[in-house]
Amino acid sequence: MVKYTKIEFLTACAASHVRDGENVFGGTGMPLLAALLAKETHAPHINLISEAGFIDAHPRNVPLSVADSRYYYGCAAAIGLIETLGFILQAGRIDVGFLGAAQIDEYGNLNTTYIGPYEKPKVRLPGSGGGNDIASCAKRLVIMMTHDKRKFVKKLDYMTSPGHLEGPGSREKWGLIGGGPEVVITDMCQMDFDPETKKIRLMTVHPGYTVDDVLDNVMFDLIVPEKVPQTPEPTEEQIRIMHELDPHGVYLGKGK
Amino acid sequence: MVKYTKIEFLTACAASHVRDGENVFGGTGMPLLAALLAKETHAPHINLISEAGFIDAHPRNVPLSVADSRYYYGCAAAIGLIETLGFILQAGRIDVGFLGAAQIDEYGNLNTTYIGPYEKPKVRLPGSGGGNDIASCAKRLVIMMTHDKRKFVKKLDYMTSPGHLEGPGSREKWGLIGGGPEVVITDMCQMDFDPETKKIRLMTVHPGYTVDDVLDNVMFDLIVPEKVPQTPEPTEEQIRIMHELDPHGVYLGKGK
Amino acid sequence: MSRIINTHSGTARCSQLTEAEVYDKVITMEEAVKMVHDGDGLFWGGFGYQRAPIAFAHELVRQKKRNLTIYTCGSEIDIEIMVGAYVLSRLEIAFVAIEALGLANNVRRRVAEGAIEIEDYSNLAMAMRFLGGALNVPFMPIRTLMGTDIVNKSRYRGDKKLKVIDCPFTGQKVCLVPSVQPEFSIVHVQRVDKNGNAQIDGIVGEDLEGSRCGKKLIVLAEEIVGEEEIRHSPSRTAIPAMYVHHIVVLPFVAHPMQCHNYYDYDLEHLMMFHKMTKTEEGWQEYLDEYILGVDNHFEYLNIVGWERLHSLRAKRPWGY
Amino acid sequence: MSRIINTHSGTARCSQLTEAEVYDKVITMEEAVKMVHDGDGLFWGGFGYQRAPIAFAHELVRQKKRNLTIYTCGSEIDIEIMVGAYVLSRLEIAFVAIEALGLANNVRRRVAEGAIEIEDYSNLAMAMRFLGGALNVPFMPIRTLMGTDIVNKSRYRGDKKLKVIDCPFTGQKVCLVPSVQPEFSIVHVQRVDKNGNAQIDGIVGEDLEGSRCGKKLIVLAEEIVGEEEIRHSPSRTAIPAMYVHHIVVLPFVAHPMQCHNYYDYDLEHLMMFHKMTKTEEGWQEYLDEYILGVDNHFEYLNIVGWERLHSLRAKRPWGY
Repeated sequence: MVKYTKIEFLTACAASHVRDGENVFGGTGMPLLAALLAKETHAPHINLISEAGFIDAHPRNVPLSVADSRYYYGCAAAIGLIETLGFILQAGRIDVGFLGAAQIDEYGNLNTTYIGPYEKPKVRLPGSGGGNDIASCAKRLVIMMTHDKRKFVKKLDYMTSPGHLEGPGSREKWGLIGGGPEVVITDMCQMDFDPETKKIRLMTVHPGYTVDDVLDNVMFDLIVPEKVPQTPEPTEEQIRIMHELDPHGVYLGKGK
Repeated sequence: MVKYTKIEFLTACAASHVRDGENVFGGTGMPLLAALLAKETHAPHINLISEAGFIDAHPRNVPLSVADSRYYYGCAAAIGLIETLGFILQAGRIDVGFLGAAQIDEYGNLNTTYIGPYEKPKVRLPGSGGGNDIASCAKRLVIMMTHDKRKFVKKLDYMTSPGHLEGPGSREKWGLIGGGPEVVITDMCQMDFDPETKKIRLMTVHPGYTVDDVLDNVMFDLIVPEKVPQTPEPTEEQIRIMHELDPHGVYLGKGK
Repeated sequence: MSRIINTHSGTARCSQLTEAEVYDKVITMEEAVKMVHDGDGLFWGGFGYQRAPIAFAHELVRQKKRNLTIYTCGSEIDIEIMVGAYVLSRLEIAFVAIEALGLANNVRRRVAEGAIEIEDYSNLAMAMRFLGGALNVPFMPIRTLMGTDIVNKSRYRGDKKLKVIDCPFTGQKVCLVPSVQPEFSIVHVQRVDKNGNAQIDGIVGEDLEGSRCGKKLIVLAEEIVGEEEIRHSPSRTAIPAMYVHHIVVLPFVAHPMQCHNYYDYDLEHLMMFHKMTKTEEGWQEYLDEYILGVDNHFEYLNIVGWERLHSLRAKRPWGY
Repeated sequence: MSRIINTHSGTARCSQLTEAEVYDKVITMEEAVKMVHDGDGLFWGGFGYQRAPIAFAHELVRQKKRNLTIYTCGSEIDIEIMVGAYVLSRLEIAFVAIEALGLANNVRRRVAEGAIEIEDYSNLAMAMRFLGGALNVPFMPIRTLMGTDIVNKSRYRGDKKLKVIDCPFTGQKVCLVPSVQPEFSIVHVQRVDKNGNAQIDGIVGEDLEGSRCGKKLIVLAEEIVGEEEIRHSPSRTAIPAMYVHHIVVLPFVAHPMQCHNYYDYDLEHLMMFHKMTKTEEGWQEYLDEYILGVDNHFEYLNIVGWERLHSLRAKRPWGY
């Protein structure tokens, strides 16, 4: 049996949602590591784009910032935000984007801006960045979150980025060009969205967790299908390669 | 007495309307030659811009096209149309632009598009190019035309570029940011605009022509002030330099 | 003609291919032009004398395409050729003439005989229409055109030509011009790698926006270079491969116009062209000799003559 | 501070000067910051870890500027510094945090205490607002934000934050974001000539549009180069001199952030900063030590230590 940490598991799991040949918005952090892992394994022909302006990047060291110089060397083009978010993303050319969030609701809408009331916020979070744009325009959206009851809420404190908004037809109403969230990856499970209701639905449960663990940690009614398979585990090769990509353990932590 | 051809005279006359330190849209043809002449004589610090994308150009040979590679070598920046017509011109950064026209009316409105009715044109002319944009946005507009009765008309066949439109207040009504036409140079005279009525007004008459010659060759009521001085003649130096700028006589003709 | 296209770098809107199916994007001029259907719209790259896709225009004529619409700021003998040979029926442009030489004679005749319709804009308006198309928004705001017949008169777009509105923020008048997303963008560049990453030397005119606004982009390049050359200077990439569907590599694509750092314009040929097009007979003679009388671009270059072409080659450091 | 500014190349909006009055645009950081008045708006250049105008932020703090508004897509410790020292009262931004490290602690505290107000947009929205400002049109259309609280909630702009309209061409929903034309644009570049022609290495982020949207542009450059260097490669000029009002030349302007081809980020310093700002006391300690405790940028660099700085210098060909 393969030994792995939670972060290694999540990185491999996220990588599985990147398909070969796709145009990918990697951002930073675990999604970037996942995209790089995918490129080194099953998806060698992805076009990795950073919203700061790098196109078809092959960083030899893992970048810390979307604008990190580590994205530059060997990339195919280095331009700017109008190019990446306007000409590429808003024109519908991004296949998959990754986002994290502090809160998510049952339609996959995301909050990355405020905790507490808008008028008197308790905590200021980073804000949208390119998040709203990616959630509006990417063909598929993969959301990565820590699983915590306070994060899976019935009502967001602030809706930064659109998921399926109020359900069927509401993205169309606003002319959003992307397909919306496809999958949510947490440290307990993977969730997708019911095609009829556009509500979040349990998809797979990670080794070591049960369906009930998940249900205990969401504040809305999660759709649970009859069969909930276990999430596949990472391979030795995936773990080895992700550590080669992050030799200093910036994202994976020091110990293997 | 200096000997000069009509074209040499007009080139020197146009050059006199370029002031040192200005941002100038030169285009091609006689205006470009005039701008280059100004730069070599009384206005060494002009920033010569071509709408195709060249900024602060110092062509060593006279360009034939606004996109001519002759503009490139030694210029300060080579970009594109959004830069020159959007960021520079539309943002109000051009001091003086030059335009020619097939027809002009008494408010300095210009036609460079059709002769004859719009529905069934007799002659298709080049169209606006950047002309409308320059006439809308340049702080000052200098118009250069051959003097012909059929060109100084009461009503244009088609209004391509705005002069003072219907008179006082009408540029403001449409929010046009430039000051509109300041002077019209023909092979007979120079005309400016009456500040009250915004109508065209005789300014100077070229050597060899009379006020009556001019009046016989316009189809509207031209304002004639009490005093109409003679247009200053070019200097030997100006003629020498303009031929150095156009050694093959592309614009000035072969013979000196 | 249905070659599967994809690249090492992946292609937008075409992402399900596996490695075995990754083909080269490089095709012949004949193949590229065959993809254009009668009635299609084309963004037409180049500006003035610079990087005009003349060889593409020739092949459109040889393949007898009909009812095409050209979207561009200003073009010169390329439009003259296509209009003269009845390839185009509509133009959405700001400018057509042969700078420094005179009016576009073929356009003038075809307008008079009602064979083409021209929807008139300004250069800024067209450039912004391409920017809007590239951004995938339906319109862009500008502060020109207003008060003139470019606003008041329309050929065939009717009230879809443009709209003058009161700005909802400032109350000022603003002109909205509709974005353009034609079937194809045709852009001529200096060099490209096999994936389609393209570099442009000299000014770009409206080609950055134009290359990104078409549903498919065909890049015509003077030269193909190794991927390393592109990736060594990623800031020089004007058009990333992900936008590029097909690549045609040929020398002297723009002749008798110029291509910065590669060759100067052929003024003698241009003057001959302009003179011959003064009459319909003269134009037909040119058409028969230089376009229909040859099978392809290299035969055209042979007629022009390689000694002449050699004499046009750009000199350093001037680039022309 | 009222030096007459103009250049060899001529300056927009300042065209009546004669040769005798042509002064150099190069001034000191202290002089540049003195031009900023309390209450002014600043476009703030750089993106993420790249080319952040940290030294300018330090000097704003030292000169005790107040009630400034920052317009930018995303900034990190530069905003933390200015917000922490009460220089800013308003932000129109898409993002503030220290990527990879965590939340912006100073911003978090100042928001909680009501000392700053943030008007939230997305990166695309802000970039388009700068593009609109550069184009001198009142708004730009985008297809994002709609359906979310970025549309529904506003801090102080009220109904001038944005407008969702029905497109007059297509009937689709479109979001109009208002253009930005602040008093100043502050942009950090790699190199510049004495006239202000500036080159940027690596990505430009939103700095092309941002540099053109401000009423005055102050360029901070790591290095000044001869005019010949610029004019030898005019296609590399990211910001032509005609936009540039003032130039400040200093090394390590972005430290502890990075400047492509010049130096890498100082991760140790960044982590220290982030850790210290977790408490108000820690932040005050940092502020006293690194910003208020020094008279100018060189003294700051001395405290950081030249050995450390030397170790950060970029290596070829990687640029970091």
